[in-house]
Amino acid sequence: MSTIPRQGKKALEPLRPEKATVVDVIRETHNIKSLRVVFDDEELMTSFTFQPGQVGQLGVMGAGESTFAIASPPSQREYIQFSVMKTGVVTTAIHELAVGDRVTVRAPMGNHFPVDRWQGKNVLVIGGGIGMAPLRSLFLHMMDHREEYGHLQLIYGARTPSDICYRDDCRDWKQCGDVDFITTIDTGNQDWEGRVGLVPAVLEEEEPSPENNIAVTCGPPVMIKFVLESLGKMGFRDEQIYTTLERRMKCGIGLCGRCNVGPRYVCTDGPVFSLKELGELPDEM
Amino acid sequence: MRIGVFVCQCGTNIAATVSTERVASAAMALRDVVHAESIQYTCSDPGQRTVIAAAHKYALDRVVIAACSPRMHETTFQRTMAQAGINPFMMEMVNIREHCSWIHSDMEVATEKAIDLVSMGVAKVRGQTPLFSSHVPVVSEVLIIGGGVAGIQAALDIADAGMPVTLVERGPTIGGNMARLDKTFPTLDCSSCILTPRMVEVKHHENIRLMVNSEVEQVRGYIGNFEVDIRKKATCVDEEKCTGCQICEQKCPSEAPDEFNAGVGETKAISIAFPQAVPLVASLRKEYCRLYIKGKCGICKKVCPADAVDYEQEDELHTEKFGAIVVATGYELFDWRQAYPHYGGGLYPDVITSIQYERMLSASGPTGGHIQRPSDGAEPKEIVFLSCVGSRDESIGRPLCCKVGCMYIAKQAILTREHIPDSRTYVFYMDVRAGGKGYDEFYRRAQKEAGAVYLRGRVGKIYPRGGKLVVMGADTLVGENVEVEADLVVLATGIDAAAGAGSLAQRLNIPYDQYGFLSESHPKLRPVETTTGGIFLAGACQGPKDIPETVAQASAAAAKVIVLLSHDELETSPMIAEVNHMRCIGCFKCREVCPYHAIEEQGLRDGRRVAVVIESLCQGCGLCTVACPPSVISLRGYTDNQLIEEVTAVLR
Amino acid sequence: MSGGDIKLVGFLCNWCSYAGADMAGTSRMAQPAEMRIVRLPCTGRVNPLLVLKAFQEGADGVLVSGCHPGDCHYNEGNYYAHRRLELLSRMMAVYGIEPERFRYTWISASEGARWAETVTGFTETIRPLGRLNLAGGGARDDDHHQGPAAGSASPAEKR
Amino acid sequence: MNGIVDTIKNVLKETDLVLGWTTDPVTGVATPARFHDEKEAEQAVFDSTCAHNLAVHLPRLKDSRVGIVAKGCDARSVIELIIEHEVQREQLAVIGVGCGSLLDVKKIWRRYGYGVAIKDRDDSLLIGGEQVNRDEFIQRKCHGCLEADPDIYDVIAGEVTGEIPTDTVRPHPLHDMFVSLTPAERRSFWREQFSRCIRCYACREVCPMCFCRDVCIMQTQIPRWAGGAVDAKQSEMIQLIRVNHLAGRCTGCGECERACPVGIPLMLLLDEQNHAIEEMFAYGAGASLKARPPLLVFDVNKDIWGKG
Amino acid sequence: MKFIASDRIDGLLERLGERGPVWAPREPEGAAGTVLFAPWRPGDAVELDRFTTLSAKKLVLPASEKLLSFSYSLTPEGEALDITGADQGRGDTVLFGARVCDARAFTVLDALLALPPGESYQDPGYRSRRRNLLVITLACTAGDAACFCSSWKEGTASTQGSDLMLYPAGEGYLARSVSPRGEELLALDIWEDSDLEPPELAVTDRVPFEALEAKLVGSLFSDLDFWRELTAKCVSCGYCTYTCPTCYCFDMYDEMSSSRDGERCRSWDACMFYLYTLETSGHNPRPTIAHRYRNRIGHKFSYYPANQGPVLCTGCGRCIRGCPVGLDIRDVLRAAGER
Repeated sequence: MSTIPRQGKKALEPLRPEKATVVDVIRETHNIKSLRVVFDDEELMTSFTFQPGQVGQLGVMGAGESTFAIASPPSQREYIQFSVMKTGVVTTAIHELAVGDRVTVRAPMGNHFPVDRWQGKNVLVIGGGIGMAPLRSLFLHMMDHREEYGHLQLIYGARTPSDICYRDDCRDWKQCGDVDFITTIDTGNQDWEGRVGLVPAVLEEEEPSPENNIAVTCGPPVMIKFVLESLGKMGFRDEQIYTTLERRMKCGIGLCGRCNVGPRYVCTDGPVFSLKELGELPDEM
Repeated sequence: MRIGVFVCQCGTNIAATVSTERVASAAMALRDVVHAESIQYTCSDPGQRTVIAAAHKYALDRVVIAACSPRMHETTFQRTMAQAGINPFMMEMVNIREHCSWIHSDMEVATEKAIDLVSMGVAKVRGQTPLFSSHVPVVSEVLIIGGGVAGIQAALDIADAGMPVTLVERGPTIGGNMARLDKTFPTLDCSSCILTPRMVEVKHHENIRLMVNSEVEQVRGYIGNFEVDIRKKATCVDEEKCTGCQICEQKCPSEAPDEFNAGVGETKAISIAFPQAVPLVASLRKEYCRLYIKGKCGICKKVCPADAVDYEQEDELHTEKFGAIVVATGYELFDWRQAYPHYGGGLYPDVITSIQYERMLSASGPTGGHIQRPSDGAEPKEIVFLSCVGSRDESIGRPLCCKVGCMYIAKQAILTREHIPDSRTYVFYMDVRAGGKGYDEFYRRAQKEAGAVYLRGRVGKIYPRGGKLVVMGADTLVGENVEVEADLVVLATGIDAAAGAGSLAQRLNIPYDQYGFLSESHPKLRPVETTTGGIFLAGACQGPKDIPETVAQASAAAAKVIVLLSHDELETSPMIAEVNHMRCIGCFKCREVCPYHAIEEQGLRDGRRVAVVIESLCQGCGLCTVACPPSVISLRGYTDNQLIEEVTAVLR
Repeated sequence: MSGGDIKLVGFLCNWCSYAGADMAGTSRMAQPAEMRIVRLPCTGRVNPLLVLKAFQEGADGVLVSGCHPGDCHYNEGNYYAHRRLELLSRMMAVYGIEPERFRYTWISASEGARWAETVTGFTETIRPLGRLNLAGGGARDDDHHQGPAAGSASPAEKR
Repeated sequence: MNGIVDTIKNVLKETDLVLGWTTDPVTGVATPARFHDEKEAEQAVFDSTCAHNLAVHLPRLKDSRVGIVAKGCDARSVIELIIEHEVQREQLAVIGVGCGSLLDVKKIWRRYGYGVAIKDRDDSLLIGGEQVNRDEFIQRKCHGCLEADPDIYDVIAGEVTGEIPTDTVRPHPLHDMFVSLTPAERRSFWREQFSRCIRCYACREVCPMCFCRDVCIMQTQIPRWAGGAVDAKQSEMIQLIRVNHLAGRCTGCGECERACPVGIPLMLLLDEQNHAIEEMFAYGAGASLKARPPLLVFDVNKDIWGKG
Repeated sequence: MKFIASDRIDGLLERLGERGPVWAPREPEGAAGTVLFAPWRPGDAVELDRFTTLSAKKLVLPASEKLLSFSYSLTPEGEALDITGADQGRGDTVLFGARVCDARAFTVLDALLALPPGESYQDPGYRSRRRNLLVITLACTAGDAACFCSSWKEGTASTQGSDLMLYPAGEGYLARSVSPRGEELLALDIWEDSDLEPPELAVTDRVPFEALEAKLVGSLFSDLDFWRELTAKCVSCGYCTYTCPTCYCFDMYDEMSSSRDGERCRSWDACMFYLYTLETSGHNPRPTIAHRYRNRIGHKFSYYPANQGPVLCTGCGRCIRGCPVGLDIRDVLRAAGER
């Protein structure tokens, strides 16, 4: 457990967010939008750095703030992207935002995928639904540093063709020829040319070798559960598998008491955990 | 969120008292308002184009229009929204004319109020989400309840349009009250001659299924998708086998009152109502049958050549699906006896009702068309008609007009003179109402040609004297008391809804009044609709009517049904209730208060039972939203948070 | 808020009373200007909590108006509303709200004059009562640090 | 005629568990307990400290066959829960207990300290060895008790009192003071009372009729009736929510006031509402299994349309 | 030692009042015998014999607190947003009549909220209030059946978190300063000198919990039945957490004061509420009372000690005294210890 660094020890007013402005709104699916935001403070925007897997609090003053994975890669210095599924009060307010609207951001928060330790390895990324957000950041980051990694494979599942996010990226990944990119949907229609089937099934069909491989998965709890089972069957060891946890969060600084799993706080100690680390946590998912 | 506010000047209607410019600039201070302007006539074509242009220019997603009452122009501006590419429900109207400029004179005060009202509108529209109508499939079959002239007309019209119809009649034959009439006013054509062919047409129409001796027991479902339980009562006669030969009736030893003839004469326990009955099938009334009373008889079974009598027959329960229902249950005469003890309260046999008189006039009636005094069979010479017995009489709590009394008295007076040329008729009347086409002429004909003496006044008392009846009244035109010695007194009794109409209305979940008349949705604009979608009214079940009106309304109802069912699917209003299943606790208090039975129970995968709104049934009243303890039902367009925001917007 | 210091809120059903208020407007019937009307489909939609919330947020009077008994557009809405509102009006005094500050009434689409009279009468009833200030003392805890006087009255002041 | 222990043992043959009381060894007063088997049932007691209304647990035990020990007042809650379809009568075994009157243990503790020795005999009450006037320390609802014996039960444990209580209704201790206040004074009274509220929702959680529980609108954002602050204004709103939602449903068991850690006289509000309901609809919640909650019905003929 | 007679306490409070608002245990009128820490004003009676129902934590962690204010405005360039932090400048507040358990609770919270800069998260509101709080603690010569502060080494003799200790003696109280600020208070001319001996302090219940830290993340965590059984009578109210002097969890929310202005605030929240961890998807990682109670005990006796050091409890017994269903945390701790 000591491997997880404690973060979020910002002095002074850690609950006070930075002001930012929406520069682009992309409607991904019927209930997911991606927002690109820029800090109002230019200096801050210039100096802003983070690692794939880190999260941020995107907020609308008057509605509140919520934690979202940063979906843009660290190399993207023009804006920070969040992908938001409309579910509650805050996300509804975020969905109402238009270009030019004022938002707040507290970022980066939490830990990140240990990409430095994965150098020279193959990486298998398995995402489902809105769970693609941190994986997009990760995948784009690895593409940016393509030479540092071995074989890159991405399996991305969605319920229906219209539930697929990041269409432009998907097209790029499909065309670049440098990575193995598979999209699959649960139920297809006549226009769909990709794979049809649940993510774990597709994964088992692909049967990636655990040899020198890291598996990263993020998505709906059910998908994760079966993906982990499949990975286990294929011989992946717990320390080779990474996932991100999702919890209700308010403060984002390990204080308000919601997101802890036993003694560990998802907002500061997470959200990225290896399966090995998860195994050491009390079972409260 | 990008809200545009448009403040209408309505020429000077608003601008004379409200500074629309100030309202617009104040609106700009409200959160999420990105554009506000004042427009001279917003509803005009250029006005609407201004709104649409602004919507595009400022990329508006919500609009507030401060103008006249939403009852005036809400639909106008909803269409404007659609043209501007904005969901029509993302527009809120604020009433600064009827509720502001027209009732205040101080510009300062009215402008401040208009600003408040706009801030309420903005607060409300901020919480609005796009709404979309949904569609439900419809069953194309139609149920018509009641086989009188209204039901017959509606059934034939709908069936001719190619839609299957089930006509349910609770009596043994269709035809209703009209079948009992001799002639009809003001043309004096023979009632059966007009009606009987239509009855036969019903019987043979390939799209009509006729169910007599049947009643509607339960109605579930909603517009386009009703599920109805119909009970077909046992009559001890197999409808398929009976040939209508009437041998059973002739041989039957048990006498029974003749309901068709309104008690004039008697019939048998097993009988056919009248010779032109449709279907022409006997039915047995157990309450009068010797077999059921004394346990011994069985003659009818023995004599029936078709072996159609079956004492073991049981009620049948049919459950059928219908897309629409037409209620045509008709009327019955007000039972005058309790209310008018001073007319003998039914003790004097020679005081009869107009329908009894009608049966005597009928050639096919029990007296063969001869007018006879019930007491001695003699032909009456002095006949007195009393109008408004049980109508327009506040003293017994019946202020309603029966609408047809004046005209049928005139008809009966004319027919009386035809039957008994040396008779004299007197009519005590309140007012003569003869508003229809040819009606007034007809009434004057009764006076002139039939020599009927019209006396304006209510009769105070009727009592027997020396074999005659003394009718004491007043001629209020002359201001004198009048006494007429009569051989026969005919009461033009008032009209009530058919017995059981109220309880049927409850089963159908449609409103009705104190007389049992069923209520239309709107007296002018929706006269054949009820407040429950898919249920329509035809004929006197809705209120007193004569035959032409009844037939016209029946055809109107038929037209409505045909329009409704001409689509495979129904579009439903989106401003209805909706349940958040995640938080529903399954207490079903919503179901208890819903006037439309629009809530049903649904099991979720996790085992919880939750409420769901049947979208096609919900009318959007919002009763359930208040009854719901955890407030998980929201009324779209009027959610709790929208109302809270609207209220607090003006208060803080 | 214009037209004096008080703030009045009216919850009107769309079919009868709102139309009645329209009728009053169409007939140019002068009325006091303190009333702010919220349009609802039916008085059956009026959650008693909405009335109380209005008082809490600063309303000095609340008027609910719907269709006459038997005239409800939804057949039964105002029957349920009547029970809810009558109970609410009986509880007003318990909550510390002068009962006159809450009124419910039935006004049809044709009764413009009656609406105008009702608003006028209601406004004139509330004016002498002044502001309600129901939840005026809702001081947050951190205000206590400004001094004891901020948050709580002493028992002596209470009576 | 069985004692409480034997009765519970019997009822356990037919049920999954029985809700009752046991004695807390530290304080010597009753504390709620669940009995699953005969051994556990040995610990069951019924005495004058059994004030808790155990019906509060019933809606959470919908999937079990439950036995519940119920006093007359508790039985009213059971009836109301059945009326509102929250509890299935068939799933339930009610063990009726006749009740004399209950001690207000919290009042005793507040005055004499937590866990002080309490000895309640027939005619005398000893607190910490000191003889006190028992009348002063009984639960207020016991004055003018409506139902000493339960109206609904499957089996009776011990003896029913068989008496209609003769004690007269004693109004809320603050009632006389409260009614003498003007509306404006009442506003400050409530403001003062609610300023103590900490929004712990104990009033709601111990209320058998507040079965919305986890989804209660006191805390939701959609709808947002009450703001998030812990202050008199929001606390007043959450009590207004509660009082409104209990209209025609509150059986007057007094649990909310008993549970309130800061002594807010919540029953002042509910008593008044219960009186109004009784006056308007001749209705008392939990009095009859056949009754319909008065705000879920209407009567075109009887409802008085006085206003307008 | 310095001494003050009981009948001069009012005088002392008046003098303390010169430094800032004074909070003291009082019984408000119409509160059914509840004793609370409340603002004291001359003439108010102070209740020093009975324990308070609520702890004094709201003096450092208010039940509701403004964190930020914000305001939107429309400028020619579009919408502008302005955010300002809460003003944390404030004077002294005096807490009079705290008990040892109350005072010690401040030091327990300090371990998370007010460690020296660089070592931990700095909560500006907490730090400012804590720095400006003077704590005058009344040592206990008697506990009640709910007290279990003797479970900690120093028990009733602890002076942690206090500035000045008062010990009942004779017809008054002996005073001892335990901080420089306490020393300042002792310099007031209201004290007398006295030869009275300090009294013998109470010994309260002892509950062993040292072994729980590991167990609560291990075997006991996975034994949900254990928690189900122990919490069967719990009704999931927030009584225990809100009266607890060390529970610090909070909720954050925005309140609008007009259509463009508002505040971001935080308020006490309770881990015993279902909504506390409910996710918008409908998933709740702590769906039942047993889950939530397990987290509550785990947080107090395992996670907090592991992360911050001290156990998040001071044995004040408040959660026991007023629990609506008579749930005694000591029963849970002992049962946990025996597993």
